[in-house]
Amino acid sequence: MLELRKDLFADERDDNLKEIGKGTQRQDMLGHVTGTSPYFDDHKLQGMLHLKVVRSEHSHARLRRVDTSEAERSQGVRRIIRGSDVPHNLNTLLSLINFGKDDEPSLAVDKVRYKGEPIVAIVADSPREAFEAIAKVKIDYEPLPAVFDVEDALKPGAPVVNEVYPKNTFTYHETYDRQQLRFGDVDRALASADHVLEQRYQMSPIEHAPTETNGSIAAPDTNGRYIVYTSTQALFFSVDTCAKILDVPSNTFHFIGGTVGGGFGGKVDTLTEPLCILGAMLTGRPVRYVFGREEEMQYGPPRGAERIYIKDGVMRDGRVVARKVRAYFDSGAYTRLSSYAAVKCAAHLPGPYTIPNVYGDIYCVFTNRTPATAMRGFGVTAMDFAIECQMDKLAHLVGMDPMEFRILNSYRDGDMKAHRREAKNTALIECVQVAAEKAKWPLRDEFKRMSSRKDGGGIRAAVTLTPRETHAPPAAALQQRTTYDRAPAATREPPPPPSPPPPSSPPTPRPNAPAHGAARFSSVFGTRRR
Amino acid sequence: MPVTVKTFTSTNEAAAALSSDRSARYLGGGTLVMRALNEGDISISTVVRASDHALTRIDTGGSRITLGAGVTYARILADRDLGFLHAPARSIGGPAVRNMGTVGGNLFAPNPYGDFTVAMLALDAVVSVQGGLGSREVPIEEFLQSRDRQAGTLVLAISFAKPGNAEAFRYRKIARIKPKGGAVITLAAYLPVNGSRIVGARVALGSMAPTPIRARAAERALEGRSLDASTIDAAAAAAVEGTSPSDSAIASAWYRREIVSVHLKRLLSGQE
Amino acid sequence: MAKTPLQFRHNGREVAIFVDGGTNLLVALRELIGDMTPKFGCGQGGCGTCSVLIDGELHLSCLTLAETVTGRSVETLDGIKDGPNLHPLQRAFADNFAAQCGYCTPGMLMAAKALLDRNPSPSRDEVVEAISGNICRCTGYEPIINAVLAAASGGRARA
Amino acid sequence: MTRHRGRGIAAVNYPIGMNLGGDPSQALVHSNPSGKFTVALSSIDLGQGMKSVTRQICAETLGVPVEDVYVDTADSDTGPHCMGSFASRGTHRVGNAVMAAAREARGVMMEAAAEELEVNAADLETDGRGNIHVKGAPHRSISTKDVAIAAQFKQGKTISGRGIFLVPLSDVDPETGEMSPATCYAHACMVAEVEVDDETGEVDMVRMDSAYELGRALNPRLVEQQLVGGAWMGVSHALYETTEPHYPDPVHGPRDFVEYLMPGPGDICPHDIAVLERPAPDGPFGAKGPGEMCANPVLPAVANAIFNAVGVRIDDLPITPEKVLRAIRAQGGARPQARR
Repeated sequence: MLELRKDLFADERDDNLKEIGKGTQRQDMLGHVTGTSPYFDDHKLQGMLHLKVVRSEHSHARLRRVDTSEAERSQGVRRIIRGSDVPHNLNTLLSLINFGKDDEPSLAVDKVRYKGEPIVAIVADSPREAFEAIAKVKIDYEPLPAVFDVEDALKPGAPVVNEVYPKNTFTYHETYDRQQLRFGDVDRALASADHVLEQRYQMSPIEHAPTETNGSIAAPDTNGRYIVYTSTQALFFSVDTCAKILDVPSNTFHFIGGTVGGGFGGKVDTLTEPLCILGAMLTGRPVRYVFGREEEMQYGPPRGAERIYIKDGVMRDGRVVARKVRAYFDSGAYTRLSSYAAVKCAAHLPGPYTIPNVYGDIYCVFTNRTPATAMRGFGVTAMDFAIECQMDKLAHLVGMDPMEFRILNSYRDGDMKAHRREAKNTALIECVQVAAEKAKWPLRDEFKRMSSRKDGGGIRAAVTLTPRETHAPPAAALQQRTTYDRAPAATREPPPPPSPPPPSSPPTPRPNAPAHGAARFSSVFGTRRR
Repeated sequence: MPVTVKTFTSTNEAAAALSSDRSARYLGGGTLVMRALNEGDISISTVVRASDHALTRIDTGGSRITLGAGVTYARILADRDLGFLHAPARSIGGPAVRNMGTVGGNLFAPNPYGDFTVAMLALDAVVSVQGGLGSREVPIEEFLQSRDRQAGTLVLAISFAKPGNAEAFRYRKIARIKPKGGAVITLAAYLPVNGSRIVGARVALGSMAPTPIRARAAERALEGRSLDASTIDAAAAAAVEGTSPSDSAIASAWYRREIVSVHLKRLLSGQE
Repeated sequence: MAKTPLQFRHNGREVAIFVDGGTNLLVALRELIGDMTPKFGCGQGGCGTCSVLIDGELHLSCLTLAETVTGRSVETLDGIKDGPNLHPLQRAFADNFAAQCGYCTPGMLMAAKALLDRNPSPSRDEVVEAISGNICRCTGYEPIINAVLAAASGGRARA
Repeated sequence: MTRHRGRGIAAVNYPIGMNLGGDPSQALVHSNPSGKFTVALSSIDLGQGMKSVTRQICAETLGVPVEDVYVDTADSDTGPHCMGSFASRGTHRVGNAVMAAAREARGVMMEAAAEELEVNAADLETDGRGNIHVKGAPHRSISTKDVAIAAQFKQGKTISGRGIFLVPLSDVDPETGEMSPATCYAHACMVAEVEVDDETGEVDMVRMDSAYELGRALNPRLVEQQLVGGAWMGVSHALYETTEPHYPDPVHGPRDFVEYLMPGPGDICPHDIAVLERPAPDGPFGAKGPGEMCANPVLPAVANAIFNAVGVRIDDLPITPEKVLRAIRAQGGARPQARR
């Protein structure tokens, strides 16, 4: 049951709207209930071939020899694809925003870094014939020591998972093995706190489990292009990733998707499209590459595991005065998107609370498991679990009601957040109050009267003095702020008007166009802008 | 090589086709063999079927109940005479699986499946198999012990003595997911009472070993006693004896060992 | 490759196709007949997205050997409308917002239809049981259960 | 007594859009000569309702009925660039792009109407039912259909608009982590009630009460879909799901929906939801994004409820019966906390 609390923040809203706020039927509902919504696999193409991959049996091994000669002769096989057939057989997803180094092949060549890593792709007339050919591929592995624990991976002498990152950590800002957050003097605040609580939290990998598995169908189209039906959650990410891997201009492809059987983050990685298109290119025929359910569960990327240590200082009156966090994102064998999540996680600290001293070290760590990727709540879900279990323990420690404890520590408009931006448009206190009301959870009157819009700012807006660490390089340049950060808190300006139309003449080539066919979405992410 | 489907009218021919071809599997309800084919099991290249009506017969007329190997769980659920088997039948799959899956196939279902077989074990069933020279009867325990070698065997039917009192049969499947989930453990007990004493107690456990097994120590604790609190405690305490559960995606061996006595106690005392 | 001929009723219409040995009914329906309403979700019997009715009984088409439906009647979501009009279950799913990504919806509707065809006024527990072989990852099941109950009571109201 | 009830809470916020920004999306809106509008996007609808919510945003901005708008997505030949459907960016980023495109299209539509009615465009308004009239004089009116016909065949105007929305990319200070991660945040508080079996460690959900602040519920039914389904996923993450049940030892990974555990229709509990709307200054009609954050508060709320019920803290996800049972054994039995 859903209740709209229109009484709250009514003065900040114009509710005189016609279509917005109505429970209008979904545009796609009729298609859904009649089974006619077009998913990628609902396209039947003449003479379609089927692609399956040979996956590594080992978590970490050198490939001594890969022999496909018998498989090539197997009945119904149209094409065997090896790493050497992939034009640009090394990629990292966020290279499109210039973040991170290419670290993952489409098909492993000299080494496998996780169990299930694709080594050979087989294109055959039928799935059965592809399976039969898979059994005929002979692979000579030299097993290597594997590492599965994020903290073990950081120890000296740990097996190197991915030679692109020999320390088993993603590299931030070209030097750092972690994303840092420093706000105030945490160690001093911990020393003077009435109670200090340090705890360890852990989340293991989680599968997106969409009812539709990842997949795509690629086919030669008229005029030398390729039509691609795809389950992707990010159409242009997939277009440009394929353009880069296959080293062709992105307008070689006509991608069609948009109706997807669940994603939850598990369909961002462009898992099937590059090999599927390559299969179509090499055979001149439509090719279908769809994950089976076991493939989806074990070798499709999960929500990555996280290990989190939190050390908090709290006063007897319930104020949390310090929060020190060390977190490890288990990226698996390749980066995919975990590097991004670690930065998002750092920004999220210390949760929706105003704490004057916050310290975070967030690591993206490589291990010999299936590469992780985004999932609903990416970078935040496990941290919220840790923070909110911690808040409950702290409330218990100081003998406060857990609801009131959260209201007391909640951020409010005008407070300074640990990433050094002012809190605006906050509403945590009201959520706690309304949830308490719904659950018939008694709150004392003073806590019922508190507001996100009152009593913030002032001393709570101060950037507390942060000690300089001895290894610290020179201070960072002034930060570039977003439009919103510059805007006054109370105004409600409409988004900027659209930019003028582009010139009709053909665009001139950009000076820094990448060598591959893909357009980079941005060239500044992750690099210092002064 | 494509899959060849061979359909026979007689079970004799089907059994012969199965025993002469190592790559042949018998197709019952499809929940095991079709799944294997879908997932690329190329060790199967022949699928054998038999259309003999005996395979789908339910016989509840005499002192023994006989279920043809091809009888589905839905058929059992529709049969009033088999009311005591409704709980195990309903504990399997969703409705579609119950319309397809068969009691014969269940004998081959690995953990966490095979719940119906746990019930059959508690009822001390006999499995009729068709060999090259005709049919023979194999006690279910013996059948399960040699299950790995039975891939080429054609099961015809499963039969057991009709319980004198349906109340004497109890069944419970412990699953994380409701109402349909893979078993953490499965328990079935047959406790016939003579006067006030249990005579011929049989307790069977699923997911406590590679195949369903009898809990002999628990049976001994029940035998000849009345089902009172101390008997139940003694049986529950003995439940774990002789078991060898495994770690799996659903639960660990440790957990299975820890809870088997709790659930046996609840089953015997009728607690939720 | 040798093909096996196969004839059955598909949504009330006689169809004849040739299948490869081992072809499952889901592949036959989608790739040979062109009925895309049953979906592939797992091929393992665990998700129910491929559910169809065979002679009125709920079956998983991915675990059904195609040639076993010879001479039988197969009903899919494509066949449950009454001409241009939605089936009451389809209307109830829409009214209750019981679909999000829509991928489990065909299987859910067939499972629900199998229930209501036999039991026009089920209890909530019976509805839960009826859809228990079908995985939905979006809705949390509550709207689906409500939709089936609404379709059932709607049916009673009309009767 | 082997079953104990307990309640736990959690409060969270969630950033809207890709962290640090730099994630543009575009939209194109145009009318056909019957005054019906098409929105072209390359954004993905994976169930969250992208097509539906952008349709309402477009209709509201144009001032036409929602039935007069159709959203076409996703086709890389016709849809302009979109970063993708992730990071709770759909409603906020794509919604803003659609709003901008619709605003531009509305400008042309009003100009064309003004020419037909021989008034100044600034004096016109839409009635939301497919008509444009002079403010304060509803009888001086023209239908959007007639405007579209006039624009196409008489005036030679395209009633169309382009929109893009971009939150400029923020830098990150490597030392302090100073950055502008997001422009707005959604908020939530969840109260979960559970029942714990102290002999088996099994945890059953009893009920949930929650409050979610989302800027604006553009479509309350779609919001409800997200919040109900998202909370279910939160329960699932809290108690059931893992691809590596023995993590970090990568053994016994589930291979199917029997081994991969998610709550079934018989495991769900009543969930009473309140939605709060504090409009985001830069959200379309103030909207933020409910899709991702709705699962997050459930995990800790359930963990905290288990503590309240039996006195054990499980800090490893998922909270399996085994972990609960081991913890209860370790502390020498259940220790129910003060009932609340």
